[in-house]
Amino acid sequence: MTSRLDDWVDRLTRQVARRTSRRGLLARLAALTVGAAAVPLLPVSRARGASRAPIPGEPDPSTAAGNPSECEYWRHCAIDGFLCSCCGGSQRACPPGTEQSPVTWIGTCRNPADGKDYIISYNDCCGKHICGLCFCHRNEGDKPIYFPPRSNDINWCYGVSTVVYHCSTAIVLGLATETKS
Amino acid sequence: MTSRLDDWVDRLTRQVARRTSRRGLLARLAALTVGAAAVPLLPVSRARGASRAPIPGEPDPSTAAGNPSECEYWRHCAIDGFLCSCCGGSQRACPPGTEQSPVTWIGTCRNPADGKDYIISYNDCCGKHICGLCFCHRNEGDKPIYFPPRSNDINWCYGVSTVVYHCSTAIVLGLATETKS
Amino acid sequence: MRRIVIALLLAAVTARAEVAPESTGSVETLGPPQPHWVWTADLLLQRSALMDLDGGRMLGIINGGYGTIMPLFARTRPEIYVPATYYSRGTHGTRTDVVEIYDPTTLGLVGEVEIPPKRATNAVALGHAALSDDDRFLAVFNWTTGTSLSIVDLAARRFAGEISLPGCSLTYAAGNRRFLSLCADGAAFVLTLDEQGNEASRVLTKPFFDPKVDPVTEKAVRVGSTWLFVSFDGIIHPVDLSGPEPSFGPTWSLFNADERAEKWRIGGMQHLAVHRGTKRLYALVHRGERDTHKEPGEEVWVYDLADGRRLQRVALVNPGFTIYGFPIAFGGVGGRLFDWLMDSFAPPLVGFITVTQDDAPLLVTSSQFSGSLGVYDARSGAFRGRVGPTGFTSDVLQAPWGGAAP
Amino acid sequence: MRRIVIALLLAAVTARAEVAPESTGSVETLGPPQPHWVWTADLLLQRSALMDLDGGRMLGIINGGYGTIMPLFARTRPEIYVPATYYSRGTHGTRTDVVEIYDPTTLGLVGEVEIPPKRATNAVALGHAALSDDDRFLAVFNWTTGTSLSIVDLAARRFAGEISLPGCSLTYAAGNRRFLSLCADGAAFVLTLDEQGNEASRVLTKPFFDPKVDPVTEKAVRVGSTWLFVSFDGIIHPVDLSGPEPSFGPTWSLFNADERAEKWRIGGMQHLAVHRGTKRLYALVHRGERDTHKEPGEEVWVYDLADGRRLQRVALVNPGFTIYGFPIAFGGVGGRLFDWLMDSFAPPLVGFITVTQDDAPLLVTSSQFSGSLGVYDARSGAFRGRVGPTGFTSDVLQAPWGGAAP
Repeated sequence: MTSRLDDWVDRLTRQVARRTSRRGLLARLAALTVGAAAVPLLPVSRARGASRAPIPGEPDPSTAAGNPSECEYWRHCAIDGFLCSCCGGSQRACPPGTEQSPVTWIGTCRNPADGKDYIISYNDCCGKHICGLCFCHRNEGDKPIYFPPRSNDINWCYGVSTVVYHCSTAIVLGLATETKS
Repeated sequence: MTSRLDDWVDRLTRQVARRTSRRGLLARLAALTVGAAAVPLLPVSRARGASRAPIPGEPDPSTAAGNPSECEYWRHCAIDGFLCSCCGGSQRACPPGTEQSPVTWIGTCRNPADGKDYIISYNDCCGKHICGLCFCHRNEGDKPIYFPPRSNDINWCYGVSTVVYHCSTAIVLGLATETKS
Repeated sequence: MRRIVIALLLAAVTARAEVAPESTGSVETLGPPQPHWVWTADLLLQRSALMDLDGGRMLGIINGGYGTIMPLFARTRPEIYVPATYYSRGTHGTRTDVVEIYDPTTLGLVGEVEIPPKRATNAVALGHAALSDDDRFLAVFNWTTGTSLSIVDLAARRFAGEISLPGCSLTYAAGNRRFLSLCADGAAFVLTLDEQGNEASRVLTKPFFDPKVDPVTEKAVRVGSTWLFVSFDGIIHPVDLSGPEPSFGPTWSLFNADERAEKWRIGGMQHLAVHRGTKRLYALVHRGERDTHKEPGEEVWVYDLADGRRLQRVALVNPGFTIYGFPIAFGGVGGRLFDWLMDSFAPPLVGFITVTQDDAPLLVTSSQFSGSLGVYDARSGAFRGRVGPTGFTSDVLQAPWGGAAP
Repeated sequence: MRRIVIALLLAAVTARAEVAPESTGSVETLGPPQPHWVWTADLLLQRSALMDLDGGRMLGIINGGYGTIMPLFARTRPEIYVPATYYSRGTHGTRTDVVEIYDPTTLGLVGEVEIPPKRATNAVALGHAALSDDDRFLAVFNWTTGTSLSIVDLAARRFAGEISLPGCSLTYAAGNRRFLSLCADGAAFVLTLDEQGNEASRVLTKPFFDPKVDPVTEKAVRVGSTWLFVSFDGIIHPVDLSGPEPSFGPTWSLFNADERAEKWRIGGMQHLAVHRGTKRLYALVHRGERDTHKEPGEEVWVYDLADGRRLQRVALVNPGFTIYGFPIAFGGVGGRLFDWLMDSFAPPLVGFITVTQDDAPLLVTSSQFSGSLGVYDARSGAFRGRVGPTGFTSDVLQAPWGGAAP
C-alpha cells in the first residue's frame, strides 16, 4: 500500500509547490472554513445507490426516508456501518462476494408511510474489507456491548467465514408489537 | 479497523444532521473553495519534527532548506516517502522498532549552504506500517523502475525482516564528483 | 554506481567545511517513559502512536491487527501487550489471535502468546482486555455470540486457559487476581483467579442497574479498587472490588435538575478520566437528546471524587483537523489567525479524553477524524495548544506512565 | 428477545398494507461483464472496486494484499487473477505470496496458487504482472534487488517455475508464450515459454533507448503484438513482439517543437490508453519542467496510431474530491453550482486514464486522492460527468471487458 499511497499523496505535495502562491487566497479561504465546516460539509452528497423498484408500504424512494442509499432511510434508525446499497448490494442483500451474518442486532424503526414500528435486522455483510461508502450511524435504542441484541458497537460478523466487516443491511423482520419506548 | 472507523466517521455523519442548517453558509463557502484549494491547502503546515543541533555545513535549521522535517529540506531532492524526522526518527536514523534497509536509491542534491552537490542515500525504514506524516515526493533525477539505483518508485525495504515500508531517511554519503546534470 | 563509489572516496579526503559523510543503519531508541507521553490509536493506520505532548512530536508507533487496538502497559516489567487478530490472507484465510509483547524502549516486538481466535473486535476498545496489578495475568474478552475470557500468564508467556462468562461481557481488573464483567441484566460478575490463572471463584451479583431504563456505558475508569461506571443519564455507579464480593457504592449524578433540563449528557467513545493524585473525575459532556450517548462532547466537567462536587467546567476547542495526515492549518500569522478561528468557531467534536497522572497533569482530547490532539492544563482547564498530526484518525487515548498507582 | 419472536408471529398474520417481512441471507451476483464496467484500485482500502459508469454506482470490490493491487482478467475463462502479498502478522511474521483467483460473477475467491515470496511491491502497478493471450500462463515480476519472473500455470493452477532476468525488470505479454522486460541499459529482453511454462528461448537485444538521456516509462500500452512505450520527453517507442526477436518500430513524438517550447510533457502514473477498435492513442499531458514526469495531467491528447497525427486535445476537469469516502459536493442547485466551480477552477490533477473498448468508448480519469472518476466521451472528448465515490483514494484504472481483442 505504502508506495501507492505515497504517489497518491504525492499529487497533493507537488501541487502545493506549484499552486500555493497562485491559489494562496483560495487556500486561505478554504482553510478558515474547512476547519469549522468540513464536518457538516462532507456527507452532503452521497454515492448513488442501486435504483430499484419501490417496496410496497415504504415511503417514496425519491425522498430520503424512502431511499436505501441515504442515512435518513427509515430503516436505518439504529444502524452503524456502511450502507450495502452503496456497495453493490441493497438494504436486503449483500454485495457480491460477501457473506451475510445470520446473527445481528435489532432496531425498532417507525415507517413514516404507515406510522407503524417495525423490527429491523441489521445483518452485516462480511469477508471483504470495509466498503467505505455511505457511512451511517444512528443510535435509536442502542445499548452497550453487554446488551448484545441492541448493541450496534458489536462486530456482528459471526457465523460466517471471517469477522472482517464490509457493510450493513437493514432487513424488515416484521411489525413491532410495542410502539417505540 | 472497521468498527472504530465507523465510529470515527460517525462523528462526521452525526454532525451533519445537527449542523448542516446552522453552518450551511460556512459549509457552502468551504465547498466552493476546498475543491480547488484543498490540495495546495493541506500540507501548508507540517508535523513538528525533532529539534536537533544544526549539522555543520547545512543551511540554517530555521529555514525550510535546513529543516529535516520539511519537504524542502535540501537533502530531499529525490525522496519519495514519509520523512522519518516526523515519525520518531531523524534524517539519519529510523524511528524506534523499525529496521533500516541497507540498499536503496540515490539522489544528487545541491546544498545551498556551500553550493556543492552531495550524494544522498534514501534508506527506507521498514517493519512497521506507513508513518503517514510529512509525506514528501520529489523526483530530481528520478528514473523508472528498470533503472533501480535512481528509482524512488521501488519499495527499497530489502535486506530487512519485512518489505513493509514505514518512512525514509536522507543520509549524506559524500560529495558528488560531477555537478548535477 | 561507479561514480558514486568514486564520490565516496573523494568525499573521504575532501570533506572539511562540507557536510561530513554519515553512516547508515542507525535506529532511534526511547529514554525512560515520561508522564506526558500519550498513546493515541489510529484504526485506519492500524496502530497506536506515542506522542510527546511537551515536545509536540511523535516518538514512534506500535501496529496492531484487525479490530480495536489498545496496548496494555506493565508497571513491574518493561513490556507492552497488544492483543491482536490476524488473517493469513488479510481479509480471509486462517485466523490467528495473539498477545504481542513489545519493549517500551525499542518499540520492538519481543514475543507473542497465541490465544484462541475468539477475541472480540468491537467498536469499543475500553473493557476488552485487562491486566492484573502485578502484571502476572492478562484477561482478553472473547465474543463468539457466546462470551468468555482468555487468560494469559504473562510471566510464563503462555495461554493459561479460557473461562466462560454467564451471559456477561467485557473485563475490568482490580488487584492481582480479580476481574469484573457486566451482565445483560445489569448484574456484575467477578472472577477470581488462582496462581495458575485458573478460576478460583466466581460471584454473580444481583443487578445494580437496569440496562433497559438507564444502562451504564463500557467507558469506565478506575480509582484504587473501585471502578466508576457512568450511565447514559449521567449517574455514577461505583463498583468496589476490594472484597471477594463486589460492593456497590452510593450512586451520584453528574448533572443537577437544571443541567438535565438543559439536556446535558455524557457522550463520546471515551468520556471519563481520573487524575488519581488529586482524585478528580473528568467527564466529557454535550447537550443532546436521548440516544446521543456516542455524540462528541463540547465541554469537560471536573468533579471532586471525595464529595461529587463539580469543581469546574472546561469549554473545549476542536483538537485539530487533518486529511490523510496533513494538518489543515497555517504557519506564521495565518496560523495564528487560523487557530483563533478554529478555537472560536469550529465545533469541538471531542470523542476521547484522558488525563496524565503526574503532578502537572494534562487533559488530552481527540476527535475520531482529527488525527490531532487538544492539550489542556488539567488543573486550570487552560487550553495549551494542539499536538499533531498523530496520524490519519484518532481513537482511544492512553497516558500510562507516571503518577500514583491505581 | 422474546418480544421480537412475538413480533414476528404477529407480523406473519397482520402484515398486509405494511411492509412485508423479508428474508435474510441473500447476496448479490453480477450479470455478464459490461464494457462500461471499470475497475479502480484503492491502496488505502487495499482493493480494486468495480464501478458501473452508466449506472453511476459501485458493483463490488476485490481485496488485495500488501503493495500494488492490479487484477488481471482472463478472456477465455471466467476468472480474475490477483497477485497478492501477505504477512502472517500483518506487518511482520511469515511472508506468503499468492495468485488469488476470483469469479467475475460472484466476486468470490475460487482458488489460489502460492508463488515464491519475492513479488515486487513497488509504487507502479503497470508492468508488474502479465497474462498470456490464451490465459494459460501468468508472469509475476519479482524484485529482491535481483530480478526474476514467477510463472504460474493457470490451467493447472500450479507454480510452474522461476525464471531469472539478466539485469532487466517488469513484464509485458504479447501472444501466448512471449513476455517482454526492460533492461537498465535500455535493451529489451524477450522470454519465450514452452508448454510447461519453462524457458524455451531468450533474446537480449541491443539498447533501443538511452535511460540516462531520455528513459521510457513503465506505463506502456499494447496494440496487437506491439507495445507502445513513451519517454519522459514524449517520444513513442513501438516494440513488436510478433517475431522471435523483437523489432523496434520507428519512433515518433507526441509533441512538436512549439509544444516542447510550451513545456508540454507526459505525466501521471497511468498516462497512456488505447482504443483498439479505432486505433487511437490517448496521452495524459501537462506543462512542466524536467523531473515532472509523475505530475498529474491537465489535458489528454488524442492521436491516430496510423500516422501519429494528433486528432484532438481534451481539456480535463477535476475528477472529484472525496475525504475518507465522503464526496465533497452538493445536491440540487448548490450541486450544479459546485460542479460548475469544480469544472471551471479546480486543477484537473489527473493521474490515471483509461479508455473502454466498446464502440461507444468512454475516457475515464482519476486522481490518486480523489476516490472519484471523471468520465468523457472518448470520441468527442465531451465531459459526461463524475462517478463516485469509488473509495478513499484512486489508483490504476482498468476497463478489461468488451471490444476488439488486443
